[in-house]
Amino acid sequence: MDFSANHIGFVIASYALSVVFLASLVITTLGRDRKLRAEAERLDTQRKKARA
Amino acid sequence: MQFLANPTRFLRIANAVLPYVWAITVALFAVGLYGALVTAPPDYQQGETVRIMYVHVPAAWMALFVYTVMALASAVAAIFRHPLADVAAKTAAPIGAVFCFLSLATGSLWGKPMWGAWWVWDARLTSMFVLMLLYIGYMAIWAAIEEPHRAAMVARVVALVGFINIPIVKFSVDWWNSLHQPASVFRMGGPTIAGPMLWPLLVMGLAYALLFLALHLTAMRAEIAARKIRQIQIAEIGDR
Amino acid sequence: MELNAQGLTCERGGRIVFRDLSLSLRPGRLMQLTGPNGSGKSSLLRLIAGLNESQTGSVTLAGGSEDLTLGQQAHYVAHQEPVKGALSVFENLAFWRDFFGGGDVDEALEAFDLSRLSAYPAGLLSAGQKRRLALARLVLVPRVLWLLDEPTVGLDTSSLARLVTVMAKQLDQGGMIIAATHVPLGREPDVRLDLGAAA
Amino acid sequence: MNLILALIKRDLTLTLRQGGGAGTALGFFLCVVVLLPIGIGPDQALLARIAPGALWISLLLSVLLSADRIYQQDYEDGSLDVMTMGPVPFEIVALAKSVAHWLSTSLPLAIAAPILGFLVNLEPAAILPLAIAMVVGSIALSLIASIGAAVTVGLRRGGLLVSILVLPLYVPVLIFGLSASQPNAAPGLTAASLLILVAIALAGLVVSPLASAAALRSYLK
Repeated sequence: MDFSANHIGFVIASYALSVVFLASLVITTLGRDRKLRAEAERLDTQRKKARA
Repeated sequence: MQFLANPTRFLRIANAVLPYVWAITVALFAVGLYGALVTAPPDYQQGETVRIMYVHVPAAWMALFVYTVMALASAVAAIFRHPLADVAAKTAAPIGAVFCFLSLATGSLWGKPMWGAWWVWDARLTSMFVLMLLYIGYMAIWAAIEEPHRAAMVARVVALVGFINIPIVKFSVDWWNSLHQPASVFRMGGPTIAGPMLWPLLVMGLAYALLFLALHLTAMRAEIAARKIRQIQIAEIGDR
Repeated sequence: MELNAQGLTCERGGRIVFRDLSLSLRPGRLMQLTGPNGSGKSSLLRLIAGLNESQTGSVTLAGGSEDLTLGQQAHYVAHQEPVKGALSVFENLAFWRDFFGGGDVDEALEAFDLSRLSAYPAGLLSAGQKRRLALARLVLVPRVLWLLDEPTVGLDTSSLARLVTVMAKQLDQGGMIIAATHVPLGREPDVRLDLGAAA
Repeated sequence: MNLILALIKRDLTLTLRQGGGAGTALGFFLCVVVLLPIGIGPDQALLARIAPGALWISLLLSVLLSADRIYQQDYEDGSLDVMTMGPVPFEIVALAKSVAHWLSTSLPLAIAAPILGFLVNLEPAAILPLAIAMVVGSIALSLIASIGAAVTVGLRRGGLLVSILVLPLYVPVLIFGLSASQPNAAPGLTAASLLILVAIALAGLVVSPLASAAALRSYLK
């Protein structure tokens, strides 16, 4: 890729934007998944212990 | 009533498949980006800016594909009353909305050097903009209705009605666009894409699709956990 | 300190609900309002609370604080529960604490056995539990006059017992209670007012 | 004082948790913005000329749309009854709720509108004056919307009535808002229009709580 071509900034900007949005989507999705599964696990064991 | 018929089967499959899906996604992105940024030749007309196509077109494909997945899931939920399908539709929406936004943003970034304006009401961009509004409407319905079961039923209708409207909007916007023939007729993807320019686009498209699969399975797993939490809370409250 | 009302008339939707009604209540006394539906029990309570105005007569709290209106020295608990589903049980009461400028949320929750639910979103509560959360406001902010409209609706026996103890405590501390209900309240009311007869 | 903060804090958390009020208003704003070029045609020069007016009208309609949310929920679940018996006059409650609506809906929109101006080809030079005028104008918009919301809170389908009642009151805000957002207008004109917008907002600060509280009390009877 020739970095001195005109309008190169737009190419870089669009790739940067895509990376930023897709990366944050991945991070938030994985984060929410881990947090909620841990919470569900905790409540489940707590409830099973209470019922035992 | 056990709200989710049998999430265990789905969870077992998801847990098994996810690591591989993530691995393939990363590999596809590596190959796709290499192709897009290195091997693909610059366009004789647009020069380097044509490379924006490799992030713009896959995002547009995915925006449409994910809405189709949502509509299909809603139809399955409506016909077979399978709550897991509602979860699939609900969790797909935010991912689809991000793809849609990215296609609009990269479209605008591509349009600026070509048309000199950040935003031109070109047929494709206008239809994509309306699709974005459909996504916002769908997510707003889920956020507005507290009780998940009623929200699911309403959301199915919104997804299906939205889906039927996509071709209608597409057709009318294209016709509207030809009516107001803009000064410069600009073909987004160029007349025909030759080999070395084409395969990176297909690889990037596949990479975006696999990324969606990985995100969707993870998001569904999280939503199932969230519903389980809500059920336990209700049960806990019920005991007092 | 005495609550007295003279010559009240209330008109609802063009219909005279009650006319020239008078009542008086002294500290530590419980008044029970009875009467068929539509005989104006709620209208009378809202009138005393200041939400409604009577065409004739007046309602005064002799001996109450001068710069506060009667409504600002009373609690009014109606059929609806001012509970926000999106907020947790604790947050709901904490809001009312900040709104009324003070009060102990934990004590109020404990009075109606809601402490264990304090972290849960109020939207998940049953009708009875929401009713207990509404009643908890009585304990949260001490006020001399309680106006209760069918307070026992939706309460199970243990919650009813808790309501009775809370009411007893209020009366012992020299508070006054007017309750529109047909359910016995654990003690004989000192004053009875049957709006059915007064119409 | 902390009563007002408590009310504002609670209203903001409610808007955030219950599916953003700002989100739906922004969605509505985008819908209006997309309909304009479809109706008028994608011609860039034409769009650039009408951009400030179009953005102002979109802002007005979006704020109006979210107006009935100010008192509706509290009226239905009886919170308003309890609030009239609070330690502070009911007018302060009405003011606090208008401020909460302004912070959660009108202000974010007033900031987002100029930024989204590029959709209707707003010249970059016009962005700043438009933003300033809109932020100042949004105060008046929320206060007037509060009156409309209070007057129709008990009616079954008050939504339509709100618009008929409130839009005429929005005319001065629109006129001076627009004259304050002209990018290359005479300097005196912009300053004068902004001052008038501030005056309308200040008048609203006094009139709106009084009118809203009075209207709400009539519905509590």
